This record gives sequence, C-alpha cells and structure tokens, in this order.
Amino acid sequence: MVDPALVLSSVVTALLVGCIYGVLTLGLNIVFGVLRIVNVGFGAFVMLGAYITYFLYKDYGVNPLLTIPVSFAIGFALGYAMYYAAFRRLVGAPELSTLLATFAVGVLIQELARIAWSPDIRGFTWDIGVLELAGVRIVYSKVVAALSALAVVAGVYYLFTRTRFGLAVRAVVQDPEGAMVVGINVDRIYAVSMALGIGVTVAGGSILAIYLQQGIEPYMGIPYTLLAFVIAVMAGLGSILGSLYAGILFGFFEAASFLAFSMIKDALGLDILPYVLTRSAAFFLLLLTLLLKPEGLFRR
Amino acid sequence: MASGGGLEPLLDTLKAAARKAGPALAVYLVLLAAYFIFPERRQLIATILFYALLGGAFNIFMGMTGYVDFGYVAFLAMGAYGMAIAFTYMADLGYWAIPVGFAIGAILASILAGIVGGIALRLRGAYFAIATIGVNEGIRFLIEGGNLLGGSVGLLFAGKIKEALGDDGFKMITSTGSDLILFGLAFLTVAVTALILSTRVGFALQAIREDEDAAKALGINVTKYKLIAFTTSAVLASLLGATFWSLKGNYVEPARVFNIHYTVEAIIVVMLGGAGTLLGPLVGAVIYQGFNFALNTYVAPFLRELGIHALGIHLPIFALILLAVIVAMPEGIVGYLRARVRSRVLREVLA
Amino acid sequence: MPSPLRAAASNRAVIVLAAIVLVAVVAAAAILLLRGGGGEAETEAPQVQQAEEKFAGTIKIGASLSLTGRYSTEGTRTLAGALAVVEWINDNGGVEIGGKRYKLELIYYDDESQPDRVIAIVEKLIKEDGVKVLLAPYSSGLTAKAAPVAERYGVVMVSHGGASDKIFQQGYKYVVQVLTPASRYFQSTLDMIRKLDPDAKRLAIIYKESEFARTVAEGTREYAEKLGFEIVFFESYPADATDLTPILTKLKAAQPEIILGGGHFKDGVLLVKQMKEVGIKAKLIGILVAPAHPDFYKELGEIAETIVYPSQWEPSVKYSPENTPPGYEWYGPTIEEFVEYYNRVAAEVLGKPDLGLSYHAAEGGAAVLFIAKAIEEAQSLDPDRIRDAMNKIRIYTFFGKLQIDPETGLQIGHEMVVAQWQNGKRVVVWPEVVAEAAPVYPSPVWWED
Amino acid sequence: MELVVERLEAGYGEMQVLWGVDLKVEKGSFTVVLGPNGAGKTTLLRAIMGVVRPWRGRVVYRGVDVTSLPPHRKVAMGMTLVPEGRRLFPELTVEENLVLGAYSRGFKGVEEGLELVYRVFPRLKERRGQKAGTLSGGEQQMLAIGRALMSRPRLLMLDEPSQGLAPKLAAEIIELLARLRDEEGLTLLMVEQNVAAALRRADMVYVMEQGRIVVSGPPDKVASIEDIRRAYFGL
Amino acid sequence: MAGPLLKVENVTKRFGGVVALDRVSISVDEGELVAIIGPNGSGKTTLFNVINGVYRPDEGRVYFRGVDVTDLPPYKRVEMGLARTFQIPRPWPGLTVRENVAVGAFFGRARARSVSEALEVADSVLDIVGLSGKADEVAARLTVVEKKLLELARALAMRPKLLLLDEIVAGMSPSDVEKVVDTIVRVRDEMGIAVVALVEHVIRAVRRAAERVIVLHQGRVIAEGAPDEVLSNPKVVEVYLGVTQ
Repeated sequence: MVDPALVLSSVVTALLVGCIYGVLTLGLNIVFGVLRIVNVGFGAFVMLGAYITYFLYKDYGVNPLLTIPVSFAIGFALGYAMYYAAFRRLVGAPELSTLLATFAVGVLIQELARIAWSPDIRGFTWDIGVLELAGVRIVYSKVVAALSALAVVAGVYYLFTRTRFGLAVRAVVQDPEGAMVVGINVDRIYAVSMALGIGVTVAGGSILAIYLQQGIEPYMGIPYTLLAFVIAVMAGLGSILGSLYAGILFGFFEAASFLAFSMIKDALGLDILPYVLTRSAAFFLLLLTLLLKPEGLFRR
Repeated sequence: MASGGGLEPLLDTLKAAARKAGPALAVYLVLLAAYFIFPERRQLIATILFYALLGGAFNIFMGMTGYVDFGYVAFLAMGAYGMAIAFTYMADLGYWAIPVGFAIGAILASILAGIVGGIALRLRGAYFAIATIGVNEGIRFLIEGGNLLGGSVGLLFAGKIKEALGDDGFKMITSTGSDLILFGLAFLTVAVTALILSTRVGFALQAIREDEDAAKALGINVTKYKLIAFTTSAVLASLLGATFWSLKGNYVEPARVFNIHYTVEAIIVVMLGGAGTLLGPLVGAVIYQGFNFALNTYVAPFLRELGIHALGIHLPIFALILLAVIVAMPEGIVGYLRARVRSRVLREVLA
Repeated sequence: MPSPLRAAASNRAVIVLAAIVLVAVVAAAAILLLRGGGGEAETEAPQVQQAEEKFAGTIKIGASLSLTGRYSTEGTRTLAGALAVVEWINDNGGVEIGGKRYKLELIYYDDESQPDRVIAIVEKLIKEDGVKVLLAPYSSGLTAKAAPVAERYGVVMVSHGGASDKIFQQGYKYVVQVLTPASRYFQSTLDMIRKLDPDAKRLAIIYKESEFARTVAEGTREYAEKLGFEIVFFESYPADATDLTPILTKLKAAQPEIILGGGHFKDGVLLVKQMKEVGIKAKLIGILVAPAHPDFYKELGEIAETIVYPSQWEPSVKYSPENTPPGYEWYGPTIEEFVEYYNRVAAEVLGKPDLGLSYHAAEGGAAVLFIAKAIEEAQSLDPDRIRDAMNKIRIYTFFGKLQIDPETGLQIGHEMVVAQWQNGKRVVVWPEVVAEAAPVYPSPVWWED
Repeated sequence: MELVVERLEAGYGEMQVLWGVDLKVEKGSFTVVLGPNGAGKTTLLRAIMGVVRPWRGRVVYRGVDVTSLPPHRKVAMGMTLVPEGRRLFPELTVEENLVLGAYSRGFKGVEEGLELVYRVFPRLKERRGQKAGTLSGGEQQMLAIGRALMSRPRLLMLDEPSQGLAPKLAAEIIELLARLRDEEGLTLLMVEQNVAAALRRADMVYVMEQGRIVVSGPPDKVASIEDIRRAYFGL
Repeated sequence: MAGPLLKVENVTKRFGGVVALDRVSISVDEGELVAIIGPNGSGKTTLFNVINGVYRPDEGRVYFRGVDVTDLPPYKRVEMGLARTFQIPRPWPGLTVRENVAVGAFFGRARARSVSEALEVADSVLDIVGLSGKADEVAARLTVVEKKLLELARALAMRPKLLLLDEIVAGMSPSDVEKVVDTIVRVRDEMGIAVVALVEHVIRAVRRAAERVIVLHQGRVIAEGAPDEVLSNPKVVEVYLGVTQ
C-alpha cells in the first residue's frame, strides 16, 4: 500500500528540511541560551536573510552560497547594534518585557522591509541540477542548502566548545557574576552572543532561501518562528547540537506523521487533511516533550 | 467577628472591591456615555472595548501571576465557536441561542483551561509561554486537519442568526446589542478583577507572582490559585470572543480566531497600561486603538495630501514607541505613574 | 544620587508636567476621535463644491482596503484599479442624476488586513465621511466582517475581492458581488478540457488549506464529477508549508492526467516549482491565483511555461464594445483606457510607477463601474433604490459581463477566462470569443531535464 | 597603599546599603572586615570590585581612581574577588574553571598558573577533570580561591571563605591564605563572620554595622574585639 | 489534647546514598520553646523540611496535633497551625510590609474572611514585632533584620500552634539578637505558641531563651535536655564546637 518511492522521498526530504530547521532553531537557541531572551521577532531576521540572498543573486549575480556569509555579517552587526541600543537594559528583565521588545523589533524590521521592498512576493531560480536516485529526485540546491546548514551548526559548535571565547560564554551562562569577577566582560559576551545569534538567524534565512527559492516577502518568517519554538523546546532551549538533532528529528516526525495520517485517511475513508494534521501532531508532540522531558530531548 | 456572622466580612470585601473598581468603572461609564452621544464612533468605542477586555481578561492571569499565556487567544476562540455552534446547529432556540452560546463557549473554555492548566502550569517562564502556543496551534490545526466544525472554512452564520432572531433582531444583536453586551462584560471583568483583588485569592496570586516558592512553602496552595485565575481569565475571554467575534462578526474562521497576533495585542494593551492594575488595560486599549485609528484615518490621509506615500508608516512608528515604553517604563504607564505618585489617594485610584 | 528632598521636588515637577501633558493629549485625542463629522451625516444631498464648475457635486464611495499586512499586494492594486475607474468616469462627465453631473470620490483607509480594524473604518466611512456606497475590503474573511456593519446601516456594499459563496448565503440585503464566486473558478477550465480532450479522465486536485481554495476545490470536484472526470487525488496542504515534496510524491503516484489546484500566490509558486522538482508530468496543470501575477514567470522562468490558470480578468482579454453579447450594454472604459488610467494613477497618485497590473485592479474598477451604473439607473443615492437598480443591471465592461442574482447578490454574469503562459507571456485561451490564441494541449513534454 | 576606599556609598535600586565607608588596605597586609549579616560587608566588596556601581565616594587602587571601572578592567589591573557563594561554573570542569581565571590575562601564563594552584591545592589536581558542581564544599572553596589566583592578583578580596565549611576546614583555609600572603606577596582583604580564625591572622580589622565602619584598628589594639567575639558567638 | 503537639517518630531521610536523617525522634509540647542546634550539615534543615512537609521521609512518621501528617502537603499542615520562617528571608518584595503579613493572615489557621480583617490582623502583629513604622514600605526596601522580623510577623499572622524558626538570629548584631529573642519569648508567652528554633552559631540566644535543647550531629540526635546541661556535655563540646576551642 505504501509506495517505496514515497517513503524514500519522505526520508530524503525529512533529512534535508531537518537541517534547515536545525540551523534556524540554532539562531533562536543561541540568544536564549546565553541571554535568556526568547526572540519572538525571529521571523523578521529570517526574512532579512532571504532578501539578502535574493537581491545579491538577482541583481548582482552573486552565487547564493556566498550570500550566506554576507547575511551572517549583516545579522551580526545588526544583533550587536540591537544589544547596545535596547537589549542591554533588558538582560535579566522579566520575560514579558523581552518577549515584547523582540516582538517590537520584529515588527519594525518587517514593516521597514515592506516599505522599502514592497509587500510583493519574490523568488528566484538557482538551478544546479537534479540527482535521480531510485526514482526519487533530489534537487542539488537543496542538498547544498542542507550542507551549508550543517556547516554553520558545526562552526557554532566549534566556537562554543573548542575555543576560549566559547569557554567564556559558557562561564557567563552558568554564573554571570562569577564570570564578572574572573575578568570576563560580561556585557561584551552578551553583545557578541546576541550578534552571533542574530547572525546565524539571518544566515539561516539565506539558507532557507536557497532551499526554497520562493515566497520571499516581508512576513515570510512568521510561520518559522512558531516552528523554531517547537524545535527549540525539543532540542532543549539553549542547546546547540540539540538544535540540529531536533530539527532533523522534527523533519522525520513530519514525514512519518504525514504518511501515517495519509494511510488512516485512505484506509478509513475519512475526510481529514493529513498534511494539516501533521502540524497539529507536531504541537501536541511539543506539549508531550514539555511534560515528560522539559529540559529537551538532547540535553546532556 | 464577635457576632461570628458571615455578613460583616462579606460587606467588608464588597466595600473594598467597590473602592478598587471605582475608577475603572467610572471610565467605562464615560465611554458608555460617549457611545450614545457620538453614534458615528460606536464601532471605534466597541473596538476599544474589545481591546480593553482583551487586555483586562488577560491581565487577571498574567498581571496577577506573572505567567505569560501566549495561547490565550484560544480561549476567545472557544467562546466564538461556542456561540457559532449555538446558532449554526440550534437556530430554532431563537433568543435562547445567545445564552446557550455563551454557556457552550464558557464550558469549552473552562475545560481547555483545566487541561492546559493541569499540564502547562507546572512549567515556568518561557516554557509555559511556548507550551501555550503549542496548545493554541495544536487545536487550530486539529480543527482544520480533522475537518471539524467547518474545518478551515469555519462557520459563517449571519444567515442563521437572521433565522433565529429575524431581520430586526439580527440588526440589533450585531450592532447595539453586542456593543451593550460588551459594556456588560466590561463591568463584569472589572467587578471580577476587583473582587479577586479584595479577597484572599488576590493576595495569594500576588504572593505567587512575587515569589512562587516562598508562597508554596508558606502554605499557599499555589496550584489551586493559579488555576482559579487561569480559569477566570479563560471564561471572561470566551465571553468576549463569543460577543465580539460571533455575535458581532458572525464569522468564525480558525486561521483568525487562533491568531497569536491577538495574544500579542493583549500583551501590548496590558503592558502599555500596566500589568496587574485595573485601569491599565483600559488605558492601554484607549492609547493603542486611539493612536492607531487617528494615525490611520487622519494622519495618513493628511500625509497623502502632502504627497507622502508611506503606506502603513504608523506600524514601524508604533513598534518604536512600544520598544521605548518597554525599555523606559517596564511597569507600564499606569504602573509608572503609580510608582511615582506620592499622594495616597491618587495611588489608590491608579491601583 | 540627588538628595532625597531634591529628588522629591523634581519628581513632583515631573509628575505635574506629565499629568498636564497627559490631560492635554487625552483631551485633544478625545476631541479628535469622538467629534467626528456629525454635521455631515445629516446632509442628504450631495455636497456642492464650488471649485469644480463642471460638476454639481460629489458622490462619495467608501473603501476599507488592505494597504498593509498580508493582503497589501492585492489591496494596493485594488485601490489603483478603483481609482483609475473613478478618474475615467470623472473625465467622462461623471455620474448623472436628474440631469446634473456629479463627481465621484473614493474615500479609503488602510485596514492593515485586520478584521477588527475593518469594522471601525466602515462605520467611520458611513457615519462620518457620509459615503453612500461601499467597496468591500479585499478577501472573503474581511468582507464577512464588514458585511454586518453595512447591513445594519443599510448601505450597499460591493464585493470585488471576496469570492466566497458563503457570504451570499447569509441573506444580506445590501451586499452584492462583481466577481465570479469561488465555487465556479475552475468551471471554464474544465469546460475547455472537455472540449479539447474528451478522453481525459484522471483529475488530481491539490489546494491550500484556506476558505477560498477549499471552496474552489470542492466546487471543482463537484463540477468535474458532473463532467465525468475521475478524482484520483484530493488533498490540501497548510498555508505555510515549507516543503511540499511528500504530498507531491503522493500525487505523482496517483498518475493524474490533469492537475488543478493552488491557493494564493506564495504557495502557488512553490507548488509549481516543486512539481517540477518531483518530476510530475501531466497533460495540463491549472493553478489558482499565482500564475495571474506578472512575477510568476519572473520567478519560475521556463517552469511556468504552459501553466494554465483561471482568471477573473486579463489585460489581454478581448472584451470590447464590438463583441458585446446580446442582452448586455457596454459600459465604462475600454481595456486600453483602463490600463492607461491605471498606470497613471499608480505612478501619480500612489507613487508606485511599477505597480504591476493584475485582475485585482480590474475587480476594483469593475466594482466602481457597477456602482456608478446603479446610481445612474436609480437616479438617486438612496440605498434601497440603488440596490433595486443593481438587480436590473446587465452590463458588458472591460471586465466582462456583470449581472447579479437579485435574491442573494451573488455574481452570475461574470465568467472566468482561462489563460496560459506561452513563451513567457500570459495568453487568454478561453472562451474562444475573447481568446488571443489556442491553448497548448497537452502540454508538450511539460518539463524536460 | 594598595587600596583606599573613601566615603563609599552604594546600594540596590532605591535601597542604600553603604553609607560612606572609609577603608585602607596596606600593601602586603591581611585586612579583615567583620560584621553581622546585612551590615553591608558583601556590598562593600561588590562595590569595590564594581559588580555594583558605587553611588558616591572613591575607590583608589595603587594610586589610580578605579571607582567607575567595570570589573573586568579591575581584574586586569590585579584586583580579584572571591565572591560570596563562590560563583563557580558548575557545569565546567575544575581545570576549565581555573583556566577561565586567566581570562583577563588573555590566557597568558595558564601553565604556570595551574602549576601554582595545584601546588597549593593538590586536591584540585586530583579532580581536574571533574565538574565543579560535583565538588564538596571545601573543595569548591579551594577552587574559587584557585581560580582567583589564576589571574595573578596583587589584591585578593574574599567574601566569607569559611561560609558553609566545618570550623576546622575554615581555619585551614585561612591559614592557607596567610601563607599565600607571605609566599606570593599578596594583599588580602577579607570579609568574615568566623571571627576567631580570622582574628588570629589579621593585621588590621574593621567592624561594620548598618553600612558604616564602627570600629577599626589592629586586632590587639581594638579593645572591644573580645567583646565582639563574645557578642556574636556567645563563646 | 492528649500527647505532644508535634511528634517525629523514627524518621529517616536519604538523598541518594547520603543519610541526612537517621531514625530521628523528637517531640514538642504545646507552648514549649525548643532549640535544635548542630553544625552545618547535621541535618537540621532536612528535619525542618520533613516537619513542614517539603520532604517526605523515607521511613518514620510525623504527627502534628495528634494527626498523622506524614503524607499531607505543606499547605494542609499550615492550615492545621504550622508556620515557618526562612533562613534567608523571603518576603514578597513588591508587596508592602502590611500586605506581606496580610497574606499570612489569609492562610494558615487564621483564615481571615475579608481584606480589612486580614489587614487588622497584620497591623496587630506588626505591632507585636515592632514593625508598625514600616507597614507601608515595600518589603524589598527593608534591612535584613527587618526582613527577618517581617517573616516572623507573617508567620504569626497565621495564628500558628507551632512556629518553626530557621536561623532567625544568625548573623545579627548583639542588640538585634536580644531584641528578636525577647520578641519570640513574648510571643510564646502571650500567644501560647510552641516554638522550634534552628540555631547554628548563636548559642547565646539558645541559653537566653530555650527551655530544651536538641543537638543533631550527622543526622542523629546526640543530646537532649536543658541548655546548660547540654552545652556542657563533653560529647557536644567535642562534635559541635570542634577545633574552634
């Protein structure tokens, strides 16, 4: 009853899209992990990255892969500026304030983007070929996007675990005052971490754009905000590698529940919508995770 | 106490509640007067009321316990669906469909509050916020994906209201009728909030907000009081959803009634005005909606006359103002004033 | 730290100042917001404006439009289209009532695509700005919110962007429609296929989970079954799907000959792009909404070739006074004139010279035409007389036929045209009378690698 | 003078804790500040270090006015604080904690630093790969001091190093500090409640009460010291 | 009521492999003032938490007012008349002193029926502990000693039968110790409340007020009796006062 090509295609998609989810979640998780700020305006930064790739590719013919570091740099600068402009005063403030502040920043960026670039939906085609594998077609640009995502995650992981900057960041996370008295400029660590988190988010937006190449518009990031929340919780808020694992796991979960709901629909002849129910299942999975393992599935 | 009778403490409580409710009730009465004096502004006033109530009901839980329920909008949705169900499937009840609709909505909302409260109230901070988002989205996609209650199309039932109430009844209930119910809800919300603040429940909630562990160790049944606040907030929200979205709007569509945007707006209204205060959400709503309406309907056309075509320029401006308020006045406008006003009378008014 | 005494003193000064400012602001805001235009509403007769010698007065049409938010793309074009027709009418003598000529004026506000804003705006338009007729907001959802307000004040509202059938099943008296309702979207496409290929059987329907697309999909299924198609796939995807590969793989396995579906622009583009990625081949692929957008081809390039779509209207459609069908009367600008006015309005009034022309603009324009015609027929601004006049109107315009069902207000005259991307151009291929070229069918090897 | 504090005022939010504290710490001395809970001892050290911003007054370190410098700058200049509650990084290993102590030096001289610390606290060497959170109270205190030593301080400030330790262990720690002072030429400024052990080694004693210094002088010159001891501990 | 007010019977509590309490039995009569002393880590706080219900013992039972409360949650015990203070005071920082105490009057055994009643109780209790002057101050702005007094007032407002005081005089200046101990004795005398106080260092306070002293060491009761007698017990001197003297 189940078509093997369908299963294989689902597995491949789950893996590829999972990497994208992973890198997006990572951006959210860095900011939360270090500053304890839940970035509700997350989607706006994703959107920014997508536009950067779009413009550089469309208007200047820059290879989309090369736009990822550009996005990262722009996001980094933006995050750094944001920290000193507003969020410096909000470290340690009640959740509500930081939630609202990030929301406001998100709205600001989205609306400025809309005014500057119009609300029109844009897209591009970067066709570098297709791989045909056992009847399943895998688009190379998606593979490239997924590999870039892996590279970003690996880079961040290296930075946080193998460098002295990373050691300092972990020190700040565990005890800001302790970090202060060993001579760590805690303020700077916060600023750099925010910059890094936003940088990764914007770069993630570029990677997403390479993956999808379509649907670039000012409000495109909003659905990814909710998705990233779900995955971040599964990963364990603040966990780096966990973001990737949870992203991929979520990709598989989506694929599997889609297949399952499809089979239920066909078998019972129910008037249900498998793809939509998949979303519902994802959120109930989130609840279950929070209930049983609130520290996340991949927290050591 | 000497008499041991139950009447005296009750009177005391009511007196205290009335004192607390006074200023907010007065402002609502002014709004009510304005509603009748300025018929061309009825919908603006109704919209302000909607936001004041959106914030007011939210405030009961968030303002008093410090928990942020991002899935709050789901309770409005429960109410909206309740009313929609009453009219869609029980139109032959006539006017009785209205109380039945409220009841279904309130029951759905309290069931949901019970379930969510039971699960998510164990979590704190960001985890709680995200869990509640999960509940909201989960229900929405369940309705859409399972093709329940009209699925993603939702329920449009203006015709059913006409069927139940007749043409004139329809006109009345979708305009003045629902607006007056909104006023009634406003008074109810103020009264309930004031009553909570004037009883042990309010004290318990404030203690929980300030230090939950201390409250627990001191012998306050933390779970119980959080659930009371959560459910109260949920039921009031459901009544609001039933009135504004169903009686007034006659259309319930999952993509809209589960839109997190409304939660964010509730937070904005509460934060602008001041969390945990009675007057706060009202002040927040007046500013939020008034500002929006004025910018949109007066400033934007004026700019257009001048040849400036910045459509929706008020949104980024508003975002900046919001950011400034959060950074400079984290306790909201009412809270800010209260903390700085030395006069006791004024402080009580602002509380 | 300043001394406590000084601090208290300065605190008090700040508070007094803040209080004064607050009171002033509140008072000013209250006056501004609540004062409204009470006087204006009383004036029943159209207002006389001395400056315009040509006209005896102005007739105000009101609109709550989504200029920001999620419908802003459509809303902005609707606005430009409506303004274009308003200007054309004014340049051609305005609207005539009782031998006097009146100028049309469109009063509009941005509703941010938010239903709760719509309500207050519509009321303001009616009560304060004194508009006599309303254009509905864009989208069925917002129209459903505006309808009770219009109904309660007894002002006629013309829906131009709400294809929903449901709104017209609610027994509203004052709400009418100028565009083809969603349930009939793919009818002409199916008619065309039947004519081209009587043997085509296997039909797949894939649509975005939304009120509009679902109504279309269900209407399509019903009509297709009537025509003898076999529905081999009928499924939806959520609005914000990231990757449609799994569902498309499943669709591929169903081996359809014809695929119809889509929803709105964003998902439509993604759908087509990923159909290619998955390697779906079919004799004909028809997609809602998205292909009508000029950017569709810009983004997809050759992938867009031979994609078919149903359209409310196309700039290249050949509606003209010459091919006016019997029983209908030509009214309003020609297509060329409309395009010319549209471009001018977009550049000069809205400051957006590159605002691409889409059918939304034509819908907005058609609504204005329908209103103007109704007023002239009614010879009055009385809502009931306008509404009655609308029942009798049978006009042929640059937008095609317009005629409503007197009972429900639902559009029954207007028909969808079928267009196809051919060699990078949108070409009207159906109905034959107004077609520019014949459809390419079956799609010659739709995608080659 | 290694450190001079003049009319220092500080607090949290609107609550003032320090009401004009004057204090001098001589180079190479062991200075002890005594006082009951809530007297402001911890706030004093935090204000000197810059963890809380002083409201008024001056902090002069080696002739330089450092009043408004952030802590990381002060660490770089040779001031280090072993804070109240130790403030270790519980999820990091002992060695990682120590390495972080050298952060302000750009991680220069980590090897020699570790050598010194492991010589002073052989226990830490045994547990170098263990997470700091799993250490016993005494070991944690050693680690906190060791971490502070890694920045090669000239002025070491300690906030109640004996807190939570058995009296015997507390006394040992204080002996060790005194030895460090002698061997490494450190200047010590310590806040304590465990009077007996502290007094034995102190060169200079200040007694704080309610945000002010009420008594000061060398231990044997302060007549009321015995009384203080009795008063606090009833022994 | 027959029998002691509080009876802890053979309670054992383990954390992982560590035995924090090893078959501890104590009892407290109504109106008694008992001090539990012991060095850090002797199990005092664990015993406290077993009594008020934060921990459930692995073995043994706890009886309060003759009722087996071993399995009751903390708030039920509070309603029965058990109140406590914290070693590190934890008032609700944003509430005023009066409001803090009023919360106490609403819960516990007092169960005020209206706000005005609760505030009345609060004012009278604040009078007893000498905090009336600060009633309208926000709790965050109190000094440490005042916060401790506030905690005491909050506990008293619950009208407890048994008051558990966790290190209430630790680190106080001598004059404050005297003041607080006097207050506690007065409260006991006037309100007839039994008091169990945990004391680590401040033996002076124990001598001054306690009628009975229980010494804990490594989770076991090693001595019990009148203060002077216990404090001169060589075993106590050895384990408790250790190397210091």
